[in-house]
Amino acid sequence: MIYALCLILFLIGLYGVLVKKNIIKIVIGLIIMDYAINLFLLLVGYKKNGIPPIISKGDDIAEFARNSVDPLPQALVLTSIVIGLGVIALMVAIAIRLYERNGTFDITKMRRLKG
Amino acid sequence: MNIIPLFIVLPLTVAFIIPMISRKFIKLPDVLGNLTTLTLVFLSVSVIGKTGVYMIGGWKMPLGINMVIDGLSVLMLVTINVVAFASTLYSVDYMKMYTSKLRYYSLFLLMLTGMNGVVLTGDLFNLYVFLEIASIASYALVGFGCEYDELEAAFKYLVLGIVASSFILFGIAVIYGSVGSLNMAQISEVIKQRGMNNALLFAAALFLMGFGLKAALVPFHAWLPDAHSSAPAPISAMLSGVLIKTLGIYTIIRVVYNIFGISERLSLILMIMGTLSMVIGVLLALGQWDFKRLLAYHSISQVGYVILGIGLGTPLGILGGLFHLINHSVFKALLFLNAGSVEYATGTRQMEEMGGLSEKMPVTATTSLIASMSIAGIPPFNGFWSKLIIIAACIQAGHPVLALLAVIASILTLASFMKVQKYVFFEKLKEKWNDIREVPLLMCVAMVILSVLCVFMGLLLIPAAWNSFLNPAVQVVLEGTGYALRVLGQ
Amino acid sequence: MIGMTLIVKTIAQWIKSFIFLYGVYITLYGHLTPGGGFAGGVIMVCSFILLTLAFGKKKVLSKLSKALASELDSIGSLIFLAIATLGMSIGGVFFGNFIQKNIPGREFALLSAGMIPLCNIAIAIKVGSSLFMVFIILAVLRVVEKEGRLEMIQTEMREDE
Amino acid sequence: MLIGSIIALETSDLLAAVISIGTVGLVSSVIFLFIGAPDIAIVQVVVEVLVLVVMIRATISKDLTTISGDRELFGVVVSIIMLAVIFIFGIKVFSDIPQFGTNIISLFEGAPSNVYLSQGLKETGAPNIVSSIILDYRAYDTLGEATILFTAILGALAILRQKTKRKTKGK
Repeated sequence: MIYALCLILFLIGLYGVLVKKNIIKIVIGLIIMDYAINLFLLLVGYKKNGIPPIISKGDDIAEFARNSVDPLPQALVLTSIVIGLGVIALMVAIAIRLYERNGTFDITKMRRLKG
Repeated sequence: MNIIPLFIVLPLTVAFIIPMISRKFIKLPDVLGNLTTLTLVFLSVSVIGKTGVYMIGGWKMPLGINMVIDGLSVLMLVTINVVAFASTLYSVDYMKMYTSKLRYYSLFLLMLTGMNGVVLTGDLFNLYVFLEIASIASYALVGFGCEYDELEAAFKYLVLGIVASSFILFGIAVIYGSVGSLNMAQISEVIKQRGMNNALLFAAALFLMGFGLKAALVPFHAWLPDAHSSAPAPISAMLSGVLIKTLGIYTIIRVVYNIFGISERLSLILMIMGTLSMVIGVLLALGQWDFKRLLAYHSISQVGYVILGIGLGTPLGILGGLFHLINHSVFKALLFLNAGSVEYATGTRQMEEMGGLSEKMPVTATTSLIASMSIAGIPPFNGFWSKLIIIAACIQAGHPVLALLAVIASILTLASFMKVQKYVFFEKLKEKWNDIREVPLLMCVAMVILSVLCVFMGLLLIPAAWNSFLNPAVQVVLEGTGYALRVLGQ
Repeated sequence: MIGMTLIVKTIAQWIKSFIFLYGVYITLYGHLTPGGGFAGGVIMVCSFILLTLAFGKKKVLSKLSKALASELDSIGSLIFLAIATLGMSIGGVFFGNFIQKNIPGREFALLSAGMIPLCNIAIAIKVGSSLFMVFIILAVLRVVEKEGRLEMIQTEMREDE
Repeated sequence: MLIGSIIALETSDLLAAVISIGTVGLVSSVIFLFIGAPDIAIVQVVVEVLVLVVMIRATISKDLTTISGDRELFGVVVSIIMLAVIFIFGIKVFSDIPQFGTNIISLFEGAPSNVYLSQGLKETGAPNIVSSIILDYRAYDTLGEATILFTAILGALAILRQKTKRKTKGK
């Protein structure tokens, strides 16, 4: 059931991207989609009463391997957070530049190019 | 086997070094960029016919990330690097129109790295990472001119691109959640053992949407005309020539054929998407008067041919699809470079304003004539052979309607390009273009290289070349999930 | 506008080195405790961001100029790539871990795990400098109206083009 | 989190929107901490702070602070229907994924994570298994990640440069 909440979060973000007419709102929608996916990946790797995948001195390795949560999704999420950060930086740069050229964040006023 | 990482390391190193170059050495980035792409061309030609798996870090297969080289990757590698070389050669003079050449070359090489990485990798998440490198570099390059239209196109491309990437990442997450691995061969193996279930179907749908967005297939094509017509010409050539194919078509082939395994339903979806793109793209192109926008719509249409051929699933169809893929890379890149030359000389992209340019720009006019005939499918140019194969494959597979549609789309393409030739290069020279000149030498050289390729690529069908270059790629697609056995067996 | 009130300035002055040190710690112990090059790099940047917010841009740029940040960005990436390539030339495979990584009895020491700490440091340099640039170019930028049209101003700093 | 994100999208005050998205990020970082991912929690917090600062400085300081904009009802309805379809399809899917709380790696022998957990310390020497994955087993991904950051910054610099075009011939 908790996965469904992730899906809802993802769809809220998608809704923002599709429907909103303000560049900043679109950016926010994309950020929300990012969060939803990260959360989903981590939840997939979760194990009930799991411990963090960090061995401390004197741990029994076999015991640890049985109890620890899945470390691979964490590595993936780390990468995906960084990717999200880079994308946000580029997006904000383009948004600022558009604002400079146009004086507004509203995309209904700038859809001169038609698809 | 040790040269495989060089496809990543070499452009990456140069891309990291270029921004540090002082602006006193104005020629250095040009030289470095071109040397890199030239080396990559030689490297990619040298791996023709090789297959193998390279395990990064020496880790065994599911533990680490592996690079897989097989017929399909080699085909893509050669195409990517040849087009990239022509584009960098062209950029030397063309990019004098813009400032900040250092960043341009760096971004260009990063995009190239991303594409090479996508083609070589054997790991699903790694594919996503490199796909993002290539996409992010291309977002920045589309907006490189910082004019209003360019920024807007870049933003539109960026938003849709990120949505596509999110779909892909979500698909990867779902796959990881149901399979527990990221290695493509291992995933394929597990799917074969356990059969498909809803989760995997959902992931497949997400992948199709994501990669379809990247490939600009018809329901998802809205970004392409803007992005491709606003970018600087060499970038348009790269985007239309190889980027949509690497990030869209290649990935669709890999995922659909080699990971999930082709099924009736998937094949039908691909064929429908392909036909729709083919017809709608060319219909939209007919009404265009902006040179580059017209070419961009034709890209949608030609990509439709490729997907149609691949979706058929028969050996002949796949051969036609892949052959058309590389042909389209070459002639569409050439056409975009032509459009760039015209824009460089006249400063406009509107076709009504041009006319009679063949007197003043003989090289551009000749090469564009070759490319136009090639894209319209006139013998003996390369486009003819691949379209013929696709149409024949349609008939052979029992879809005469699709074959008819393909022929009609081809005729419409011919009409559209006759319009281009008539308005841009023939007719009478207009008064205001009396003082224009042919573009600089290096730009001409780049165009001539591509047009020579256009003429002679039909030769790839003779047995010797066919066996070493096209056939291995077709075999990779045909073997389907046999991919897993081959890779894991290494 | 040069910075905020005296209180903020004083506290920022005290705290900034601690934040920076914490970043260094997170980076160096990344292979033993939670954290790593990326988190460490971002934390180091946070100290610079604090300084920028408190004192204004001039003071920070005198410590770490944009050109230097840009070069550090490239250098960090190059170090990381060089480690990978060294793996190829010494260890035989791309990204081979070419330093002996499993010295018996030293499993939880700072100097263990082969190339991982080195990679952490390279990433921290790279991430730190590039995020600093993001902050500088995006957050300090102003769009103002000038002679009837909008223009971007990067106050008292010239773009290097 | 859900409420925060809806507020972020629907509020007409730009500052409130940015702050609510910050809240969503911080809440998700707390969740990360509870599900055994301290590495990610640290990164999420610092990145969140950075994003928040950048978003506030980059957007709020513009003269407009509120958002107006009427939406077309048709577009909204179509997108909501589309999203609902995806949702219904998606709900079915999650019954095929192992229940929340059971680990996929315990069900599947060949999963690489099993090896990472049991052999990670011996093979890489790093007790932090996440570190050992991102910098040793899957270091190639991290190279890609660093490259992405580099690309994005370079792209942002290129987009924001002041003079963009030289004079062209023939114009």
